[in-house]
Amino acid sequence: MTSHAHAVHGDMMVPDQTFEPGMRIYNMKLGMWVFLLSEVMFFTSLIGTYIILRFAHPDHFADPGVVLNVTLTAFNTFFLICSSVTMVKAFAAIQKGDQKGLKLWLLATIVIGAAFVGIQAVEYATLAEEGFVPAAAEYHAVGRAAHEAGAAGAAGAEAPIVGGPLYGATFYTMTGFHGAHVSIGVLCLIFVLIRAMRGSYTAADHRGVELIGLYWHFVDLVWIILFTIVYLI
Amino acid sequence: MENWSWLLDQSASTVGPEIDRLYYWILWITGIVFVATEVTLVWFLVKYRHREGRKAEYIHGNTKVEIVWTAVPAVIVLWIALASRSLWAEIKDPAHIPPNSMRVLVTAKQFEWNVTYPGPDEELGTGDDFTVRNRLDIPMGRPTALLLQSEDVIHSFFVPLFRLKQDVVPGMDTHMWFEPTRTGVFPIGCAELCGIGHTRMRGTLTVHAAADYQTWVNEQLPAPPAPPAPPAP
Amino acid sequence: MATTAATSGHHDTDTEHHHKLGFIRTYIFSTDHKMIAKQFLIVSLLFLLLGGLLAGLVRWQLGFPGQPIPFIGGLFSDTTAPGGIVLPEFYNALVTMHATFMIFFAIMPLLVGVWGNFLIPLQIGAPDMAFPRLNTASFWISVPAGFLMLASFFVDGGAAGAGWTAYAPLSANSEYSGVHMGQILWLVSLTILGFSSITGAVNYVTTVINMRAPGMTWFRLPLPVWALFITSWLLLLAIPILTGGLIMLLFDQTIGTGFFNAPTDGEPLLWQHIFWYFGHPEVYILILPAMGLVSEVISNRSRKPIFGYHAMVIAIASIAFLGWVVWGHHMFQSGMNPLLGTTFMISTIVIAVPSAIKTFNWMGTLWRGDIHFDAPMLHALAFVSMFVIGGLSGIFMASAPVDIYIHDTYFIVAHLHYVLFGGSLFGIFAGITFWFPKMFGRMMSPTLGKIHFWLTFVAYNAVFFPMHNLGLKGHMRRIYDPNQYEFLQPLQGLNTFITIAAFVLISSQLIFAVNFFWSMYAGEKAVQNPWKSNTLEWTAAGHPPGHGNFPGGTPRVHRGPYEYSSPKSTDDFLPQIVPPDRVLRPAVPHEPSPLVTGD
Amino acid sequence: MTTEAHTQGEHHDPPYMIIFGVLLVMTLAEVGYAFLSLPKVWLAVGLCVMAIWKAILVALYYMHLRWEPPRLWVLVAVPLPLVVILIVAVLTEF
Ligand code: HEA
Ligand code: HEA
Ligand code: CUA
Ligand SMILES: [Cu+2]
Repeated sequence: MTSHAHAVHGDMMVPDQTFEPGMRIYNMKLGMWVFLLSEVMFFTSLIGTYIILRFAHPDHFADPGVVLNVTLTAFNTFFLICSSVTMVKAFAAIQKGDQKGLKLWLLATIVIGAAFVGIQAVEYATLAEEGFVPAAAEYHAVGRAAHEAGAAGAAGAEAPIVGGPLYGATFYTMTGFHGAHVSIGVLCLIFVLIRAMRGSYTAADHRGVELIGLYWHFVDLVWIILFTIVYLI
Repeated sequence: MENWSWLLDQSASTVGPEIDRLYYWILWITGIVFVATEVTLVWFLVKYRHREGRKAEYIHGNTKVEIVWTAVPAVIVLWIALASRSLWAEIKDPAHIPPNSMRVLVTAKQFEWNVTYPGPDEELGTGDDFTVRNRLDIPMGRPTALLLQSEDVIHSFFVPLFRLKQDVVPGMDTHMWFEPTRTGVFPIGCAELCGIGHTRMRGTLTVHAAADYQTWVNEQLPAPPAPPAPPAP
Repeated sequence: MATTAATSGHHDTDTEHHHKLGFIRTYIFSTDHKMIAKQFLIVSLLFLLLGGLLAGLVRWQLGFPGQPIPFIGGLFSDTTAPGGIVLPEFYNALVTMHATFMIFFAIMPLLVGVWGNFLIPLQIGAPDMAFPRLNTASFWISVPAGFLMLASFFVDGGAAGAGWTAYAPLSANSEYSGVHMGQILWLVSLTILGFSSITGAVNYVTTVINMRAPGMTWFRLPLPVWALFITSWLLLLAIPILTGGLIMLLFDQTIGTGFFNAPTDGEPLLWQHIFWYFGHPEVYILILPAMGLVSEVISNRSRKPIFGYHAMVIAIASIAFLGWVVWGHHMFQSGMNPLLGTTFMISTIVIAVPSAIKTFNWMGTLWRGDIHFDAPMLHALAFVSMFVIGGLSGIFMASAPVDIYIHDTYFIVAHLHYVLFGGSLFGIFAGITFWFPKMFGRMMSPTLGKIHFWLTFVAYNAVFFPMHNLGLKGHMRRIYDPNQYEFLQPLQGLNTFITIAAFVLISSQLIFAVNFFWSMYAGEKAVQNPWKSNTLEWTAAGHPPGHGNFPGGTPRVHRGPYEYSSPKSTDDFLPQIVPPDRVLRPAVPHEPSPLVTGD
Repeated sequence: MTTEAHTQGEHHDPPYMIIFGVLLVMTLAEVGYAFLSLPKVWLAVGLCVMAIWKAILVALYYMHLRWEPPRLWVLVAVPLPLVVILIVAVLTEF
């Protein structure tokens, strides 16, 4: 839509007109989309592994809420969705040349994104000390209920071990690499924010904002899938 | 150099000749295709080599011939695929294992084959089982069904003259069945790279006449067998 | 990567390069696609050499088992080849590293890195890649990967020895293989290399879609561009699958997760599925670009339009697609569900059809042509004839029952060298000898070129053809001393013969090396359009053209790339840029253009 | 031009907030649904449907796919069959 609005003015948001018509979007946007396709395949290999291993060894995996803290992560999911909204808001703002809006919404996105990573770190820490670890040898997760019951974890130790090593391995690999993507996204956002401070983006050329937006929403999209199949199924 | 031949050594199992027949079929088909293509190629090269004053003909293609040389190979290869299907199922599909076959357990580990016999009661996992190392002895006139298991890495149970090969995968049961067509001693090899000793993971398969087989079994029964295979150099 | 992707190339419209650049920006961190292509070329040729030398060691052990390696034998450590006598674990490492260097560090960059960079912008009439800086990155990411892989020879435990397919659990746990650090380096190196491939692929795809010169419609693209474009898609979608697998295997090897380890209920077969789901598209990544180069050379050197251009394009596309649904043919004997085996057998064997189309179209191009036998053409013709052999041997293995017998024997080794050397590498030689003048402004010596070709061609067949027969006698792969099997002892003569041929083959490559470097400095100066070619790169002034490729601005394209011997033209070729109204005049100036700059 | 871009932009500004609401509700719905005592299959299917639906919304509205040229849709669709092929084929193994 907006790109059409700009197309009239032959600005930076449309492909270089000197060439044979191609995808009808500017190079960097096309490049980002193409790159995201390869990301799809990357997550496919990780998520696919999880699906297959879980299908092959259901006994290794616990029901939702037994080991993982769904409430906490539900909040985290909420955060990530919010950050997507703030991101599009930033984009919408600069489309209208609203510099202040751009900076504010970018800042918001960064803060929320960072919060997501932070909460995930906390989650990992608690899970690890509850015995839910990737390394097969040390795996001895006994389930949240048991932990809340046995205070010092003493009672927890007697409770039966939940799931198996494949659970920890797949869980940390998938969520870990997603977390890494979020962190990279936050760094890029900071970079974009700095450029925004310098006023590098205008209504006519805000490619940087659109690109990081695409990436950010993709990461959000991946999380939507992950949250469902890892925490809820 | 004396072994430079496209013929297969005479097989020694019931499926052997069937596999060989398929092989020779494909050898003929591909052989003809090969000669035809290469001869035509050379012929063109000679006939249309550069000569002064001759210009190449301005031809972009010819739909008719293109359809022909697409359709013909398609028919041929599909025939090959169909011709292969039933034989493949007969050999690999556990459902096709003859019910009357003698069941033997083969446990692979770096770098040896341990062969466990059901003993007189024909039942694996009972007290009268006995195990020999790096050799498999079977009677004529009765199919044998191997249950293949591995203790460490992937190996591959290979009996060249039976034309049979099956990977042995840790944590997984694989099967192989065969019926010998002649008595004798046949080599067994490991065909999957399994580590430093891959090369020396050899064994022998001895096909006894039914009577001699019984005597062999009886020899094995009382005393635990001495490993007959030579230790690796 | 996101950072680069999101922020690089705000100067894509490259005004920054028009002033004179310093040495570093010109030769080291150049963003000029032609220089990057040259960097890839030199580096990957060195890796090709290394791969060849490793093959030499492999062959020595097989030809003269247990005998000390001559001359250099003393140089080896006691953990590899004490006194020059190769140890089994070292043999495994040699085979693994030979294949790894050849496939990932030689052939892949030689095809995609070199020709993707050099040809795509020049042949579609673009000033440069869509993302020049990302392009530089893609080369420099691959360098540390190479160093890590090399380093793995020197860590204790030696280099990875689980085969280039790194089957778990052997590769997942050092208890089984005795190799820990080496395997880790192997995994990390290939992971890094993956980033290089993906950044490259993103660049190629974007460039081809969005930066074709006006008039360069999809069906006027030269076939190398088509091949590289589709190959880029394969890279883009296959590499990440491998990366994911490598990472999980790395965790198994380091922090003791159990993805592919049986004791923890991991699934060894899952690794094979992941690897081959990448692996088979990978082998087409290694052949499609070569097919593209060869199509160009054959059409040009027989002065005749390519036969069935559209069919050729469709064939490339369908090979690429079918390549995604055949991976199971590497796993027929793996214990995979036999019904799945049947499906994979059928899909695999169907690939013969598009391959047939290509083969026959090449021959159709030669038919009634005006064939010039220069070095590039000889290599291109070798490609066609050798690819047919490699492809036909593929049919044996595609028939699952026959594969039961020949799987993991030298029949496979023969097949893969016929397609990879006879196919990919001859294609690369054709490409190098054909575009050398455009790259370095000088011709390669035709005489040396022909000597190199004939020696290579004969020796190569002497090395690999008998391997079929070894396989048919049941000679397994990856065994370091066949004589340990009585039934293989009669084959020693053949093995020794192969080894001697291999040494001839390896040494004849010296001629190529000499020709390559000598011509670079002392070769006869190349005229503007030495092959009288139609495609844009030859009409771009300069060998190679300066920054921006087309000083006169983006060229306009008026026709397809293979209008040779067209009645419209007085000459026997008709370049894509010549406007219809100028056709009857001699097509292009033949004297070197004043604009020759040469980076 | 900026002014024009303004009006244009305001005109088509996509329903970001509405989508946000939908996503939120569906997330809550998912969490609720996940703890119903249904057979596992039903849970799995239902949840996947909802998740994919959410994902599509994000792609269409937040990633603006809805307003992109159709040919980009084709490009984006390329990996999807491959994803299915891999997972389905390997699942038949176990
Ligand atoms: C450039 C790389 C390349 C290419 C192009 C191919 C092409 C093909 N390959 Fe190959 N393959 C490898 C590289 C390649 N392969 C490698 C590296 C391995 C070993 C991996 C390892 O284990 O280390 C391997 C292994 C391999 C296997 C596994 C063997 C085993 O481990 O047991 C199989 C099985 O089906 C196979 C089949 C095929 C087929 C059917 C084709 C087809 O695409 C061929 C099609 C071409 C033709 C058929 C010829 C031209 C056609 C005609 C002349 C028309 C007429 C033809 C007929 C009527 C039949 N290959
Ligand atoms: C493209 C890939 C490629 C190439 C070119 C080669 C080339 C060669 N290969 Fe290799 N090989 C593989 C890929 C390749 N191989 C693979 C994938 C395997 C399976 C590994 C496994 O089982 O895991 C394998 C396995 C393999 C084996 C089986 C080992 C075993 O199973 O035990 C053998 C044995 O003979 C062998 C031999 C050779 C030989 C003699 C060459 C000769 O052709 C080498 C000739 C020399 C050169 C090609 C170098 C030329 C150098 C130049 C031209 C550069 C000049 C320099 C400058 C200009 C700077 N190879
Ligand atoms: Cu066991 Cu090779
Ligand atoms: Cu394959």
